[in-house]
Amino acid sequence: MIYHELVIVGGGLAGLRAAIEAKKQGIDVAIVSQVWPGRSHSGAAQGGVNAALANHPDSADDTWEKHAFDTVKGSDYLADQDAVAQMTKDAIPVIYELDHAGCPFSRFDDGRIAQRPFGGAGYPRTCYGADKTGHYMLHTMVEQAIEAGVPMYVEWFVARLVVDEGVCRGVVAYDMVGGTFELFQAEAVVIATGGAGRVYSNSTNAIISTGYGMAMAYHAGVALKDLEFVQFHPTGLLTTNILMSEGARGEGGYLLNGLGERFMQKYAPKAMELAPRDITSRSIQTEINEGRGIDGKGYVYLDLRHLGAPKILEKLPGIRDLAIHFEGVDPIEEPIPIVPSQHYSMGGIDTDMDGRTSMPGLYAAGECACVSVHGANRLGGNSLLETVVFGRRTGAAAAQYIDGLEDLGGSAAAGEEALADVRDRVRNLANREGGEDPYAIRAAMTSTMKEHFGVFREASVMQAGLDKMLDLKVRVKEAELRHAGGVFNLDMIRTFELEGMVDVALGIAAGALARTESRGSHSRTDFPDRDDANWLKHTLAFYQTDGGPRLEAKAVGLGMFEPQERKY
Amino acid sequence: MPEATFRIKRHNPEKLDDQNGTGDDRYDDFTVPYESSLTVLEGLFYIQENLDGSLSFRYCCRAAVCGSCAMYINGTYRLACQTNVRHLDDGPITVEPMPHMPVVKDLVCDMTDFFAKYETVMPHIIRNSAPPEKEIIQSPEDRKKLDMPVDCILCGSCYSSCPSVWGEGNYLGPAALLKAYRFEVDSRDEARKERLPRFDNERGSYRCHTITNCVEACPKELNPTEAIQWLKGAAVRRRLLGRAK
Amino acid sequence: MSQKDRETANVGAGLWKGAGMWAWLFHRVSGVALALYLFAHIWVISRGAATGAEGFNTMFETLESPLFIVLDLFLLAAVVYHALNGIRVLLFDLGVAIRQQKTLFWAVIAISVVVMAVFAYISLSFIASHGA
Amino acid sequence: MRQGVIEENAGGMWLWLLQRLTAVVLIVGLAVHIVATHVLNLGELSYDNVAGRLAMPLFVVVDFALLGAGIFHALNGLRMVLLDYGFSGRSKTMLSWGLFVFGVAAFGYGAWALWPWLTA
Ligand SMILES: Cc1cc2nc3c(=O)[nH]c(=O)nc-3n(C[C@H](O)[C@H](O)[C@H](O)COP(=O)(O)OP(=O)(O)OC[C@H]3O[C@@H](n4cnc5c(N)ncnc54)[C@H](O)[C@@H]3O)c2cc1C
Ligand code: HEM
Ligand code: SF4
Ligand code: F3S
Ligand code: FES
Repeated sequence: MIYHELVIVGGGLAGLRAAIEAKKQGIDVAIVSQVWPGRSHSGAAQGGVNAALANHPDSADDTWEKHAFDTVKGSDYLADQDAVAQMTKDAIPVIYELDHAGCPFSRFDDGRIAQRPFGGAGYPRTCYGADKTGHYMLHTMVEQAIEAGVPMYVEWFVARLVVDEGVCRGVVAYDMVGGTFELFQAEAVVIATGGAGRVYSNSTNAIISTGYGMAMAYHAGVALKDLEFVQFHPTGLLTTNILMSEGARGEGGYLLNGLGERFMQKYAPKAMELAPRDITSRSIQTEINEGRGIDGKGYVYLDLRHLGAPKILEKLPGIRDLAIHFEGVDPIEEPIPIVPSQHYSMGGIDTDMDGRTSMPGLYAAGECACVSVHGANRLGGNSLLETVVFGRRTGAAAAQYIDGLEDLGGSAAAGEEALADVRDRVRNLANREGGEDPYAIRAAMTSTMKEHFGVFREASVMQAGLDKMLDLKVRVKEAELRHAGGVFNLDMIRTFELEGMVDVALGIAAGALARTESRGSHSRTDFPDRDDANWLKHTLAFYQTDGGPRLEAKAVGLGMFEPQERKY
Repeated sequence: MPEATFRIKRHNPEKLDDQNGTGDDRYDDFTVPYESSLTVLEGLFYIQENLDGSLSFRYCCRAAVCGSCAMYINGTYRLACQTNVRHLDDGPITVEPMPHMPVVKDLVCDMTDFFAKYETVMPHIIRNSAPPEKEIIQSPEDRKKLDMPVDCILCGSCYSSCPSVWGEGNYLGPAALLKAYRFEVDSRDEARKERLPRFDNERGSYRCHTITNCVEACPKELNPTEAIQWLKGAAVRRRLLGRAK
Repeated sequence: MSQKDRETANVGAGLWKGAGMWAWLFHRVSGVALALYLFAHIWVISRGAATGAEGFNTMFETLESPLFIVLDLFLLAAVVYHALNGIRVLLFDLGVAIRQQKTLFWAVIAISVVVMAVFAYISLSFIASHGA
Repeated sequence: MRQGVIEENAGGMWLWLLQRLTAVVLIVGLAVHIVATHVLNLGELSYDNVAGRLAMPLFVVVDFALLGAGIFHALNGLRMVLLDYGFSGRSKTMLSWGLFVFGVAAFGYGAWALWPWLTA
């Protein structure tokens, strides 16, 4: 048994920021992460992070209120406006804090942090470090955590929560190198495990972004919110879905169809390529569906050639490397073939502005949480921001909660029970003979999600998809483990993950089918309009052992801005 | 359908106590079919999913930014996720863990020392003055100095390739020194005496013999040697010429 | 690394593909050889000094025998390579041409070979003219 | 890493720098030495020739510099090699002192050997 007052599951930006904050408040906090924190998915973020610093010559009169407005409008009014206000206000000090911690942001000539235009934003307010912003921020944050002396359990896979009479009291984790399961007792737990992109086969996300953290909370009875809102990024590489940052369009890249037209003219004449992601993805998908892909095939071009080699090399060196290595295309000489790809989970564990869930002692922050600041569609550059703003607030709130507790220690019984439960689960998986192949289930799930719950959605298609998913949920209970060895057992980790993924995917499916309107990223051909009268509300999904989730509604926090039609 | 043969070095720590005590070391051959393109990482997943569930390796981003999947492929350091089998020579693809590192299992190396050394060089900014209200001004020229070192993904290739590391367990190695450099050249860093002794010692920069294996090994095409030589010069400038930084 | 770790670690023969390894290995071997020679040299010369003019000249005769001339050539090869590669290393110290290390290595080898060829020619004709 | 390792290995800059400086001295000095001995026909190797040369002020300076620089460079070089193979803690201290004493002795011996030529 290992004891820390606060256990943070996940060492991405959100987890690290929460840990640093709690440590500052004198809490005994530890990070437990499946990968070395510096390898977390946050490091893959490219384009940048938003804050109304007003450093760009064109953004001299930018304010946090304008940032808030853009965010709310981008969210198709589903975001909670008080949370958005909090985030956009905090954005400014948070970016300065990162700079003071050494984050290598790119600079303007006057030495201030450089900013670039991003989709859906009225001003160029996306701070960036070349096209490796996430990598830079993540390493800076790891360094801060090391300096603060936060202990890190690296390559420990958290398998489940410990819940004692409705209060979260720790986790059970698999020590991948040691090869054993251990119990972590804690006064509180923060889940910061990132997104669930890998439930789709066409995702830009890291392979470990499976949404397992969401599933842990979900299985423990905490609601997942707004799962149906899945962002499709307009520009993923054709063969691998690796992301070509929005920064590429921010720097002036064009989108071209098979006829060589800048087709965004038709869909967003003012914003052109810099329309928000949902609109741009739909535009691309429409071109493809109507036969105007390149050579009539299922992709279009992202063309950077006119930017010239010097600008590409200075501002988008990482994009160029990725295109060369993964698609065999040098953007200086050729246009890049791209397709819309699953990119971000707007939904997640239902929390308030301080990362609190409905379960005492359980907190969540980052992409796995849904505060909600992204509503139905996230603006590029807002999720890196979310991780640090709400990571900090969550760390502080958890620290405060622990300070307020009367008797520390918790009951050992619940922990031992949870540990035994996990061990049973492994034994059952390993002892099953002739069970289902987990990887066949995984493949069926990811392609079902891609085919049935993609950019455009429709009732009959979704119903068929939901049925398939329900079938997969039955099958996954029969999954068989082929390798039961102790050390670094990927077979076991990936099968565990799969069980969670199927449930999260079912949540997406059920929510999408239920929501009979189009809003933000959720675009239904059978209900093309937004329906504020009936659907200006969040969806809450509660886990049920059998079948899909039980759905409930939750009010949206309004107040600052009146919902209006979204035009770009 | 084209096929690729993977020849993978295996090691199982749970068999270390068997009669021969080698951890069942061997090379296993696997045949992986693919359509038009296949990265080594995808091949490893195919094997793990379909041919041998006990195979272990590290992975995360699959986009060459996280540094998890550095391996020794056909006798060269590569990121498995970034290596397309089409670009490798014909014949079996030999996949081994990074050389001269303790092996946890199969392709997974023990990186404990590597990270411990990284932490030794105080890999964080050091400021003595109060921070300004806004950002610390940094000219684009000063920022440019960071371009190379901040791209390090701490994959460990350079560290594994350095003969000075093999011989001397305490040598910090190229990656940690590159990190020290990353902060020492940062115009915002105000360290004077704090970080200097961490790298300016006989298990630090002076253990580097400019062998340059690290430069050849780095999958991100960085130049740790240059950084280390800069650090040696910096020590001279500071100790001998009394420069602040 | 513990002994067990060493045994299980992968050796990585491919590392010897890089010029840097060979440059370093030769530098090291030549350096150690020269170091050992230096002390032999000091000892021999000073012993010569101690024995006065006559002893000194006998010593020179031995030193001019073909065997010693050939040994001399090896010594010279070590000096030339070590010196030239030393310059290569000194350049790196100044941050110069690190990326060109391979080219520089081959340049060092090429110059060493040329210098050695010249000296070998001179020495061999010396041996020839003095007879064995 | 242990703080002890850092303290135990503090410094190093001087030895590193001197290794470079002596290398420069050696390259210049050896050039003069070899050119003088083998190329400029100061005559065949013989006691008189060598004695004559050794007494010239330029060669006195060069030879003493070569002796000192050579001994330092060689011994510090050997130390560098050995340190790569696990000398640390007490064994490292002993190695350093051993080489130092040996170096001083070798220099003394060499100087004693060179001395007669100056006065000859
Ligand atoms: C390619 C790409 C580019 C992006 N670019 C941008 C951008 O330009 N701007 C922007 O604002 N946003 C961007 N985003 C989104 C943003 O990067 C993510 O939303 C954000 O980084 C998520 O951070 P996080 O801390 O919540 O989670 P992550 O960084 O995903 O970290 C998750 C952590 O949880 C750990 N973990 C997960 N499961 C377990 C478990 N079971 N046990 C133990 N540990 C576990 C992992 O090890 C990891 O440390 C991008 C996303 C992608 C995919
Ligand atoms: C002629 C000019 C010489 C030059 C330019 C030169 C240069 C150098 C340099 C730069 C190094 C450091 C290498 C490193 O840090 O890895 C070195 C190492 C060394 N030198 Fe020299 N050197 C010269 C002559 C000599 C001589 C005459 C000797 C012997 C008496 C010698 C013995 C050594 C030894 C033993 C090493 C250590 C090798 C190692 O660490 O691998 N050198 N030399
Ligand atoms: S310098 Fe290069 S090889 Fe070394 S850890 Fe960094 S990225 Fe990897
Ligand atoms: S290989 Fe090693 S010795 Fe120096 S130049 Fe690189 S760190
Ligand atoms: S998986 Fe991240 S670098 Fe290869």
